Amino acid sequence: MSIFVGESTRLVVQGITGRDGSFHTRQMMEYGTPVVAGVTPGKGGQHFEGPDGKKVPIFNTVEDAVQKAGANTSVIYVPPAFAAGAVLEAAGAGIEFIVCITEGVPVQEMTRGLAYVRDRGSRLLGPNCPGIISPGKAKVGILPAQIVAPGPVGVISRSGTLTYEAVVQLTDAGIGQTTCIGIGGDPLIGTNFVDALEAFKEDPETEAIVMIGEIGGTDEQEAADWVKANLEIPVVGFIAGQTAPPGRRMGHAGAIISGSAGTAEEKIRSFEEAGIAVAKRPVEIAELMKDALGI
Amino acid sequence: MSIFVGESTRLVVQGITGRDGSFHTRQMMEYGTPVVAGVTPGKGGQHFEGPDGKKVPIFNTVEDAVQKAGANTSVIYVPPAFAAGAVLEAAGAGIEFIVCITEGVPVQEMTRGLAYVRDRGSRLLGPNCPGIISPGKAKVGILPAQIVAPGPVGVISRSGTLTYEAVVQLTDAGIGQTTCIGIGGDPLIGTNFVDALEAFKEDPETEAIVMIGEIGGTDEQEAADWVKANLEIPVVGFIAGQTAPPGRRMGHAGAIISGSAGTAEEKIRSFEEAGIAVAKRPVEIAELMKDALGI
Amino acid sequence: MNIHEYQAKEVFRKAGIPVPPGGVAETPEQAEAIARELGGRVVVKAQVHSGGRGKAGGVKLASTPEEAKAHASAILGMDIKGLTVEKVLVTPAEEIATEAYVGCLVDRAAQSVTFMVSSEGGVDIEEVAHTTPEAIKKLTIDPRYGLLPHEAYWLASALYDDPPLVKQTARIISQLYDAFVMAGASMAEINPLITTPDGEVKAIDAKMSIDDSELFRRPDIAAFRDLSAEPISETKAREADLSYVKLDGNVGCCVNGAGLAMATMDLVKYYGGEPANFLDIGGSSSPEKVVAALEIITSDPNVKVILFNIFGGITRCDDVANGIVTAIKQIDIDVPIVIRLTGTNEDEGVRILEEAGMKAATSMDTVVEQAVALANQA
Amino acid sequence: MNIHEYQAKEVFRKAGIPVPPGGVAETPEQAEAIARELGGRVVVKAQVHSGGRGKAGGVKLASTPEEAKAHASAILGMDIKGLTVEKVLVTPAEEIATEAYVGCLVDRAAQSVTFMVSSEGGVDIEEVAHTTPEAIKKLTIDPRYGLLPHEAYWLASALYDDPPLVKQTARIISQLYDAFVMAGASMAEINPLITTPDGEVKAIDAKMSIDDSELFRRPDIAAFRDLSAEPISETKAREADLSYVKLDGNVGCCVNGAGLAMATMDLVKYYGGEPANFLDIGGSSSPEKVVAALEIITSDPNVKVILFNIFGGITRCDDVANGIVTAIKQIDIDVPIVIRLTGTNEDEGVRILEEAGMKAATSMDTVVEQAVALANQA
Repeated sequence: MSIFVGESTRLVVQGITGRDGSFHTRQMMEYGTPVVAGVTPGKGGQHFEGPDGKKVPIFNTVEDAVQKAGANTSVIYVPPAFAAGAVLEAAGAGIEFIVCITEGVPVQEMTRGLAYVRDRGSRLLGPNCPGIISPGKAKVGILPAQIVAPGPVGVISRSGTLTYEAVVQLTDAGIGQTTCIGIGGDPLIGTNFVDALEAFKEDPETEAIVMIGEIGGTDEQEAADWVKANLEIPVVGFIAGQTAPPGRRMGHAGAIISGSAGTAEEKIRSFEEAGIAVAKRPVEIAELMKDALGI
Repeated sequence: MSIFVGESTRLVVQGITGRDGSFHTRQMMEYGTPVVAGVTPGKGGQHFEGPDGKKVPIFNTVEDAVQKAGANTSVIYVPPAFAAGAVLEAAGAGIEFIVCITEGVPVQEMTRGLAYVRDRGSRLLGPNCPGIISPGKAKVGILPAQIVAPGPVGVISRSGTLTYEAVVQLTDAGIGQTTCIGIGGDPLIGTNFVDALEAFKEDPETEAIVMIGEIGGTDEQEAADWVKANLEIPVVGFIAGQTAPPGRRMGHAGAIISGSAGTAEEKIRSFEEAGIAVAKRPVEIAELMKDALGI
Repeated sequence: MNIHEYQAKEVFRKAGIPVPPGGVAETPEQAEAIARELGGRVVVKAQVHSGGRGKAGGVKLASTPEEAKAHASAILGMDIKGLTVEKVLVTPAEEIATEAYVGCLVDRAAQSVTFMVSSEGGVDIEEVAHTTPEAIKKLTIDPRYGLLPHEAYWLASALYDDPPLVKQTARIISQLYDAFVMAGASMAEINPLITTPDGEVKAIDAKMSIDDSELFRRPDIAAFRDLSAEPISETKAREADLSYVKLDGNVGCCVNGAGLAMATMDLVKYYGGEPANFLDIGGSSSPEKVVAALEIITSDPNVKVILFNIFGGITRCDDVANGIVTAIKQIDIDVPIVIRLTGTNEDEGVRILEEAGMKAATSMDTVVEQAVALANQA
Repeated sequence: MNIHEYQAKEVFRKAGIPVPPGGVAETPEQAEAIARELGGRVVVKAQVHSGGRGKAGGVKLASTPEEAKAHASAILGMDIKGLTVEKVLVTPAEEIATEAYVGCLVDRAAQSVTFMVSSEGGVDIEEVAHTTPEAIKKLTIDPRYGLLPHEAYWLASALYDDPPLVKQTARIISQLYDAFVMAGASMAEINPLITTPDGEVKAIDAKMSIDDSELFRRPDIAAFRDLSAEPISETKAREADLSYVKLDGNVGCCVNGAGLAMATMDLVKYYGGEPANFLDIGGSSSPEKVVAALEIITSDPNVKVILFNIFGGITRCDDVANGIVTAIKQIDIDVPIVIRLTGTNEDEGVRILEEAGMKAATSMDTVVEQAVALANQA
């Protein structure tokens, strides 16, 4: 099984005719993800040319994509100025699962956007995230398909390339994944560690979890508490940013140690207190996971 | 038993120092309603002098009234310009049941106000309503205490004095009431017929219901459908405004026949189709209720 | 409160909606001058608070200023559904490619504002709703978020396929919502919203109803009230803070509470009479309000009897009794008065009336039956 | 982006918050002139993006214009927590009856904006939060409704009992929220918010952080950026659309992705080295960005080795390799470069490097260990 995406995913790509949107749509289609529609206002009625000559209908609105193509999942590749609006549109159209890849979405817009998504009963992944991949089933976003393999481990991460680092090592060690999720590096995100953990808990095929956190906020600490209280399966963790100085933002809008909160030390301590095996280096993640799975 | 108010009511009066607020607070206290607090911004720390020298503490905010006096129910007697704000404040402070007597509250403000009340899990009665009385238990609003008596009938009405007319006849005929509710004459109200019917259905002491409707909207029609589908106990109905011409507003902002909707004929037909005994004149309400109760 | 087309267009313009220019004339000469200034063909449109102006001959096309003058002359003073036309709007005749309907109103059931759009514009939307409901697209606004950009775009997409038309229409729909909020409206509509052969989208008609409860804080909108568009008696009632609607019967009614007032009218009819009016003296009725109410009722020459039906709650019976006694001294009332007085301070009220030589009953049916009998005898 | 006190006060003034007048000086003479114009006692305040200005001697009271000049002379050029003071704000010295704290910020956990108020103003709020958390009243705004009037009133009531003070403070709190929204802020605070002996409420300090993602649509706020307040290398990085933070070590890092960049720094430390910087070249990295990154890294004289850690995803390895090859031709690089290159278009990237006489590893640990060894030898 997989979480959030899988066999029933029917994907609409918002911003399908853009540079990133068109590139990644082809990648997703090549992986076998059922891309049923694209949306670009004003280009409704045209078609997007996918690999092997497959054609994807383009609509002016997500509402049309839902009603005419049965879309239930959306991935957003539109510029930052329009990304929050795209999230609202997707939620308003009844899309169940929305993945926002766009980086640089104004945070105040996201306060309203997240409330709207909640009110509509949708789930948002991101913004500013690499998306989600369920090996062998569906790839929604930009996570590279070649590094994943099907298997028993769920991966949750706040970062992009660091996730690849961990996943490739798992795969090289013969440990496949049920689903790999990049939850995104912004201060306000739709799906946090606990949300993803809850979903993995319900997935009988996920036998262990990798959690890759970083400095900033207290999401990892809350996840650790949740793991301690609710989770039976083993968890391996890693926290990036042990050498980051306080008060300086490390790339992501979220990666900043402010005041006394959000240091790597604090997060590592929380992980350890929750019984999470913490890797000192990315390369140890696969090793600790082998121990955890007894292989 | 009674609905919405009763033994556990702890009332705060918003606008307790105003002309209407102070007059009706005394009336409510005389009836035995537990008025635990008043709110008038800037007058916190003072006391309101009730009947028999009883003193009610005045607070600056409803939050204080909840935290310091344990208020759980509020009644609002503030001018129209501040009434929607008073509703928001009460809901924001966690008041469970809010009664807004004020007439002339801007309808657009109520669209947001009703959403807020819902989001906070509160219930609003009104605006522009006479309130609610549970004979022998609590009186919240302006319904005259002398015309009610305890008994088995629930009364729901969109109007004020017409309710008195019906209630006094019930009481004169020896038929008491569990609770009498004036839901208010505005187009947007917090508690409609169906809401009140649902509550009465849960009240084992309510053996029959009187519904007094009027022209405008389709609330009565929906109530009739609900009665037909859900209610076992007898209902007696009356609709005011059979002679009202279309397009002219009859006092209440809600009492207007617009387009093809909201005529008295239509509502009476719905009532009859739902098995509701419809009184042709107010005086018949008590007579039909006697038949219904078999007395 | 309904406002005129030309007033609604002012509100629309402030919100940025493209509305053709135009001027308001109260005389044929003014209409001619406006038509000359505008140049080209114009439309002369009666400004009355009523639908069906076109059918009634209140909207006419003029090719020349002289023709505009002639049309204005015909339309000014015209009676449309009982209302006299006092003003006309003179506005350029637009070239029309398509006509659509766009409107929004306070929706009781949804407890919010609902938009309606239809590509069948220029016709009565209630007619469309009745015959081809599928031709109307509806969308209810979540009041916590207001009209969201994608919602405006969806509504516009229901009207047009052409991207530039959709974009213009989406902007106009957002602006209509702004106008609705800005004016404290309960209804706002553009019918028709046209497209021109050049691909422009414009509002060539405008209709708005304002929530009376909003007027106290919107003096600019309150100033739109057109006293000439309502009976003098209703203006007077509003000034005295009474709810009054003139009707065609002969039993003058004076009641406290709108529901009871309607029920009283119904009972008059039940006993074979015809109410002359709806009149709610409201809750906290001072003697002065009663005097004003009696002045208004007696100003209607049809009234053959005056019926009081008072159930005291907040209203005090003694206040009403005092008002009646005072009014009788001040006004020359030559029709009989029958009074029902019960509730708060009933004994005191009855005493006051009896001292002035009048009687009061306690039953509603009794007095209504009596009033109808008196009216039918007169 | 942090903005200066005087800039935040401009935003506050636009929102209607009562802020004392004042002027910004870059020379002691300007400070003297402003003090003379203001009259009376003034405060000379260092304008740097740092807290603790007072303790560092960056805030001084002056009784005369001459004294203001002397203070400005001492403060301008002063180093506060590594930042040089380039500007001072000269503002009247206010009579203070009480000091409070009022602030709001984006709250990750609540996914909204949270207000904090405390009657213990004028001190470090994080200190208050730590030692006496009960002295802070918090309230999270529902983003669907914004700050509601009663919420502003409640917050104000937590600070004062006196009705006029509560009323003024509630208004200021609402205005602070407006300023927060207007500026696209992630944090805004008034510390202290004072009351004067006459019962006036005023903001005598102002602090704001702006969400960088908002700047593209707020040119007025973007213009507040003070390039003198950040290292030139960071300005250059921002212009090249790179995320760069200068640190104190000697291993120059060039990585794609913020998480991987931090993990790389951590691994440098793990192997006994010290990173010279954080640098994320971002997702779709063109060769030009790689060239810019190398220029920035090599401009730091501490750097003894350059470490590339690239895991191609959207980033293409051949783009990075091309960038490195181009940069080596353009820039005079006299420190060794170690490269880890894996992922999208890896083979092509490795080929490009090999043709230019360079090697690439595929393991992160290998290259980091190697880089640290090179740096420690140098």
